[in-house]
Amino acid sequence: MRYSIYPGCTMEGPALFFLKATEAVAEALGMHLDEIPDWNCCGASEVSGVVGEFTQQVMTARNLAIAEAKGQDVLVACSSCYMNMGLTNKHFKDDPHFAQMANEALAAGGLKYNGTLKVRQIVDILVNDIGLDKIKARVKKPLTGLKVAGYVGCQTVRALPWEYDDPERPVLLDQLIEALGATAVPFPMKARCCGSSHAIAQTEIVLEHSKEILESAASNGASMLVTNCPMCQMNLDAFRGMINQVHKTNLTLPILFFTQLMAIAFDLPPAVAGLKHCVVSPYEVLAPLGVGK
Amino acid sequence: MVNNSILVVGGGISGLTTAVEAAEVGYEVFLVEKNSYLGGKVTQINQYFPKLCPPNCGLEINFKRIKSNPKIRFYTLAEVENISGREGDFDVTIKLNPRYVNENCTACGKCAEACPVERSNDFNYGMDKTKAIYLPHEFAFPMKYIIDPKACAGNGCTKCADVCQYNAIEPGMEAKTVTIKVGSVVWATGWNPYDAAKISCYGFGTYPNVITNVMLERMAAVNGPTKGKIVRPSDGKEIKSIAFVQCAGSRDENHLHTCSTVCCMASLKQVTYVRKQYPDAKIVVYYIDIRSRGKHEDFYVKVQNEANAVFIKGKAGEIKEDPSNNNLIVIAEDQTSQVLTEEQYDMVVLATGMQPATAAAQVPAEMTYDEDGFLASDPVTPGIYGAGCVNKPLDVAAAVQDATAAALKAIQSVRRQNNG
Amino acid sequence: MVDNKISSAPVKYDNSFAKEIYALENGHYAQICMQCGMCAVSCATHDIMDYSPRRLFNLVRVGKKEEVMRSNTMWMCTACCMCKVRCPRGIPLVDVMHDLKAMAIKQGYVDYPHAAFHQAFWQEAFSRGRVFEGGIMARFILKRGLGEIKKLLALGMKDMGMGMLKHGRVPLVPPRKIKGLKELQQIIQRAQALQEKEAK
Amino acid sequence: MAKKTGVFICSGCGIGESLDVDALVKVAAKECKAPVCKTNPFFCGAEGVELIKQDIAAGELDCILVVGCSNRVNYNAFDFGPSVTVERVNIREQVAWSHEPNDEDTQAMAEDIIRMFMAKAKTVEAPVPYIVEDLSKTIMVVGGGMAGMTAAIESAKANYQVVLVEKEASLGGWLNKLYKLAPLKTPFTSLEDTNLEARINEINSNPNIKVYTSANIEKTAGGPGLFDVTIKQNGSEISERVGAIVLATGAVPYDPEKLGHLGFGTSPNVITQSMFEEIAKKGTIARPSDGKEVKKIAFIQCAGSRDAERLPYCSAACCVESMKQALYLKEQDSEAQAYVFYKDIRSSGQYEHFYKAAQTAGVIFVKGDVTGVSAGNGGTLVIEADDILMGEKTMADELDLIVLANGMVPTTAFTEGAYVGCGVQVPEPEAGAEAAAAADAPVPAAPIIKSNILNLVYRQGPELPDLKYGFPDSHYICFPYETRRTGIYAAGSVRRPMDMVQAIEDATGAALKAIQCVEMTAQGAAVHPRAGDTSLPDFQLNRCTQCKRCTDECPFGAINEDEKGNPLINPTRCRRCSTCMGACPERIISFKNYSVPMIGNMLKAFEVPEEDEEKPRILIFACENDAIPAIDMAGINRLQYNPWVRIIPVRCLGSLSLVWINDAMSRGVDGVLLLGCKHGDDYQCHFMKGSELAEIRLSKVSETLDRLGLESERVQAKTISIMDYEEIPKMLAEFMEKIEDLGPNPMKGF
Repeated sequence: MRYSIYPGCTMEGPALFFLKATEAVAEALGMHLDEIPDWNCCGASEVSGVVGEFTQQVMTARNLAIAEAKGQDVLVACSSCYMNMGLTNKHFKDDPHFAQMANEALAAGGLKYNGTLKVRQIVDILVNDIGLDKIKARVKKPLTGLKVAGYVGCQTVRALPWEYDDPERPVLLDQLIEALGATAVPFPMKARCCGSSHAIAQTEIVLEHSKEILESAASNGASMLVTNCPMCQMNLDAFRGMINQVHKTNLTLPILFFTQLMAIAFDLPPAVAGLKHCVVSPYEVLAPLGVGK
Repeated sequence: MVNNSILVVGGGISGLTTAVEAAEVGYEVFLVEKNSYLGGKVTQINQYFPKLCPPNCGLEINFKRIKSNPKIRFYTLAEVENISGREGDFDVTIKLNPRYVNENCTACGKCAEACPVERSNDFNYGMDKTKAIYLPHEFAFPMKYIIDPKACAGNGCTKCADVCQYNAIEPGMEAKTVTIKVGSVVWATGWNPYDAAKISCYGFGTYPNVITNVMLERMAAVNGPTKGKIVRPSDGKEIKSIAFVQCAGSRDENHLHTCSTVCCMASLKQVTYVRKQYPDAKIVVYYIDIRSRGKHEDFYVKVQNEANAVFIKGKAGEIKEDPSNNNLIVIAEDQTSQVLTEEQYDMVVLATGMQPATAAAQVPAEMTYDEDGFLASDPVTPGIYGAGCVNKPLDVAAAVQDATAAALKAIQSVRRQNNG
Repeated sequence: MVDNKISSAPVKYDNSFAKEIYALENGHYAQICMQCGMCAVSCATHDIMDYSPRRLFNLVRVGKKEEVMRSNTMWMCTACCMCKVRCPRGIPLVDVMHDLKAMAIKQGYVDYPHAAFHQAFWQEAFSRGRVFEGGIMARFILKRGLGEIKKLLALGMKDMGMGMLKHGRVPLVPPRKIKGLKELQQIIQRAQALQEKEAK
Repeated sequence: MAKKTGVFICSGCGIGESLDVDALVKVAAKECKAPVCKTNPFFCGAEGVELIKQDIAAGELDCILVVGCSNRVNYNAFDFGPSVTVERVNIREQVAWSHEPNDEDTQAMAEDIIRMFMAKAKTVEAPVPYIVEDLSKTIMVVGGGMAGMTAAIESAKANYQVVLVEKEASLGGWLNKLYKLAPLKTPFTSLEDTNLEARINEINSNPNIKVYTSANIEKTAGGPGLFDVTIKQNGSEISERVGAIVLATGAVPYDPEKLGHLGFGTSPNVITQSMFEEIAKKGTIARPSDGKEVKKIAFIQCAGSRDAERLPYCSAACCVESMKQALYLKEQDSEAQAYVFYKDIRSSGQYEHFYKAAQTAGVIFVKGDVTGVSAGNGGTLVIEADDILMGEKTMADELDLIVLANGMVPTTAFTEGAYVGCGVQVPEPEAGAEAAAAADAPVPAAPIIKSNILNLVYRQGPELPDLKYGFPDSHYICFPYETRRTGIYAAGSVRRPMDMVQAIEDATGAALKAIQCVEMTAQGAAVHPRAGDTSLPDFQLNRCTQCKRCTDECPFGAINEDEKGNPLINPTRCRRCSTCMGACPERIISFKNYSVPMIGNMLKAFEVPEEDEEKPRILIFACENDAIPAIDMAGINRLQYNPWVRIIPVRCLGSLSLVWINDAMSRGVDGVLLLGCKHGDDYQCHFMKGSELAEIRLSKVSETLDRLGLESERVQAKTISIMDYEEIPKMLAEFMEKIEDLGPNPMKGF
């Protein structure tokens, strides 16, 4: 199965190891990923607040226009990227006036998008294209006994509600966790916002929300969290020291990208899993499974 | 040859009305009902608003009218599979599902006593159980037992047949198909409560003490799962506080686009149920607009004055559960005070709206529907008319009016064919 | 922050501001709000917002421009989309908030640091085709001054940076500009022009 | 009429295990002398039915008692053609299942039931349908507005002749005033033309419809099938015989003069909804004061409606109407501003789409209470309000126009030009006044307002009885066309506040009911709720004392009076409730299949134990509509209750004759219990006041009882609903306790 992949800026920066793990896991499952050539920033949640939605979507559309040549479904992992790519794509399909205008703008760069692609979240692809059975079959080191809180966050399930999961009570990530042999721990904050890109402009929000999410996962018995959003991972992982300092807590739950967890279960080389990039050390939690540095 | 008979599909209050009204004008009527009994949704309602009278009272009269009128023939456990032909000359294929109990049944009840297995009681929305052979409810018309083949222990077990002195049990009964000829058709398959589990933020299906308005009707009914006592499903305890959440799915583009018209009055009515049983309970209604139209306003005023309920202008946005005691926390923006309120309740009732039955099961003929699945006003196939809640959300009185009007449309249809 | 106190003189309904808002790209959605309050409950940051989105739309309706433009409501939006998913009228509140932010920036209501952050992000994306955290930070601090750094340091941002560095998550060199940057910029400029034309 | 009654006693379903069936046979065959009496464990099965058939053939039976289960089970099993009367005698639910098996009291109960129904069988006769000569099947529609025109067209489309009477010079009614209509169909988002011309053309070109415009109804005499209507048109009188009537005279706007608090009268620019329609219809929407084009408008909802001092009800249509009118202005000038001040937006059902459409067009909705309307600059107006969602005092100024959504008042609510629907005391109707004057007959009658519409020549008043606020609506939810004047059906906004879509449906439904009424009348059959009943009351007028109780109490106004005060029955108006029978102190009214002697014989048939047996006997008269099914349900649920009761089903407690109480008491019965429907505001009786009348009659008998040395507590009335079956054992136990306290009836043994 071939997909075009849109990594997005974060996955070539602070979440590069998410991309690496994802690529390795994809390969292990027989997927072939083609990175969209010379892709550009999707605009995240910021650009439309400065220059408007149309301009932001046109910017995103450049990536779709480039990807259209391959005609493959576009795999997106980052939540903001998925939201922007997905919404833009939907807009192209649903609104002919928008499509015409956007193409007029794209023409300034010599591009055109016919709206033929599908934009897919990676979780959607893994569960619905690859299938849980195939993933289960690939597991070499079942994560038995590991209690994992699947933290879905917001935009991946809510940007295009019901596209592949319940926007408020998502279940697919938990199914993936269970497929790896781990126990998916239900917790009410599963789809709560972490504070997102307020990390810089309004850091308190991120610290507060992240704390609540971590506490919720911990109090429901989780020993770790996994997520599929680079922003969430960063807020819950890299900001942990600040969280504990400001809120006088001692929250030690590690947070991994779910493809890292897959890499472990698939028994891929440690470098692929990229555990060393996690600021909050996961080694203690993973020790019973024989995962070491 | 023009056929003068009328087919009415759906034996709820609308279909019953169309059938009886047309037959009393003198037309031959076939009434087709998918359940094993006639009466439809109103049989599950405890009391009608605003009179607070029992629906079985009016149903008894309608059943009497059917019993005494040879022009009406009805089929239960029946579904219309196909309609072909044209106005004045329709061929209709009806599938008759097996009851596994034949006409010998005297409703003596010996079989149910003997039956060793239980099934979830759909009549009470799964809040209690019946035996696998059961009487759907005590007012069931026709009054015959039925076997749920999914629950029946089957093969080896012959306990019910063993005790039946009337040879009424027929495990080998099979579905049959009959074809009838009719001149016109009235489609009156009614509505279903909107699936509250689809409203993720309310936690129905996850939190045991979040129930729907139709479930509360059963709970309040003397022949319901709790014999009329309104209690918490999680622990059967009496309630000290209860919230009614209006527009749970209605007036919502993510769910039902229309206003379901009945839920405001239904909740006001249910407030009176609760108040009667719990003089001191806290009762709160969360609403966007209270739509007690026309003379129903009197009832709203009465409930405001007498039932001591709090009305919060603000749609309930989210329901959370305290897992330690299964209490519920309803969060809403109280728009008169402009603040977010978080109140705890023992139980929450979702005023789920009406989804037309045609949203899931369309008429097997060419028809048009609106975005919610209601039949559009102008019929596409001449001779086929909607009646009741497949046309639009209606309360009982309005559904009966609509169904009476549909009877005339069906009569006009066959008359027109006779003329022309 | 905005003064929430109720004044004694009656507030006069003034439609001119509402017209301005309804003319925005997604602003027209605000007029179909039926004032149910679902957004207020759904919002991840409602507790620190001056007004819930519903109240904000109500203020727009009434015509209280200063209250709306100076409120923090749109800046607090994290684009988590919960309100958008739940709004019974199908209002894409996130996008309306984006419009309000853009309008605020355009009209100089830029007191909140978020305005600077948004601008920094935009400039980074426009000038490179991709964004680099370091670049955004630099632009942000440039706009807001060193005070922001002090604030962040007080919260322990330094350790956070060190942690990132230690775990190999901070690329020291910014990624290269994209190859088709010029084309991208041309596309963006054309889009801006079209967008302005459309607004009229 | 000589009768051969066969008794078939079923021993199945636990009857045989609980009762001595042979002893029952003895009662039927020996004591009651039934020519045929058989038992079988399964009479409702094919073989059982065959047995009965053979006996019918052999013994030429013309009456069959099937003694077994309730007729709700296998109701259609025993059909032996029209020449054989079948009576189901219930000893399954009412005896075997609800009392101790093989107990002498249980056995006695079953035996008595057989005795009672044998007695009934002896008296009952087959009714003879009343076939009307010169019956008209024409439908008269009164009122030529949307509802009236719809009723006329729809009736005509079903091939019925129609007479349409309109008081104005042209048809259309309210539609004449309207610029456009709110949407009538999917997707419910855009305005529609009234299409008035086309609608009128359709009527005028339909040969089945005869139209009288500028016409009033002078009087309406007769009854269904035989209504003789005198129509006055242009000074001349025309007579029409019609079969049934649809009353569709609509509503009128609430008097804006009473809306001074909302500024009406202070400026010509404060107008009503209908005034706004006129303006919109003329073309440009401009200020009445100076013709300046309107740029800013405000609508004030619930102007008069939902106001305890004005119209307590909601007028149902105004929210959608104001949306529509605001869109008129938006249509003229999309930049114009429209504010709607509301309490609750009641765009119910699919009009939710229209609400959104109005918002999308820029109409601004303000939930607020208007506190004042005053003059502003340059001829403009100012509204001050408490904006609830702002939590502040607000003000809308520079308004060119204020439209008051002033609600609707039914045309039936007027007498001599004055509205009497509410807020004002409804004048005591004549019937009620007279009745009150006759000290012993205080009949609570529904108020009838003299609204000069139908001018019925009815003893009980000239118009339809009012339900509330002047609306002659049905009192029933499941039977919204159940009328208190047989053959006359109200439809549209005269019946209850409603919008156009509802009025169209309602009118179509009413047309069906009118058609149905003439068809059933043609067969001599009653209409709902005793649909198909062909019995009629016979009056032995030579014994009539002109007490007028029957004419007063008939819930349907079926009985008129001649000059001497003798009752004149209009058979086609009769609904066979038998209230007259119970009302008559001389017992001169009876039905072939239901009469005072028939019940009298039943209550004389059961055995009354001697005092020393210490078994009090209680007689229950139970309404067959609600109480009998409830008693059935008690049996189906195997609830156990006192076996010393004997139950006689009655058509309605309104048929209760006091002589039955007398007879029972003089036989030594220890107590009598009446079980009837709930009465009061939310009454349940389909004959309006049956149980209430019975209680009133009872209050009269108690004095007599006291005089005879009998405690009046021995006779009691209770109300019961079909769902109250759980209460029955307790209710009977309490009554039994009371009777035991009182001791045996001293008349025993006399």
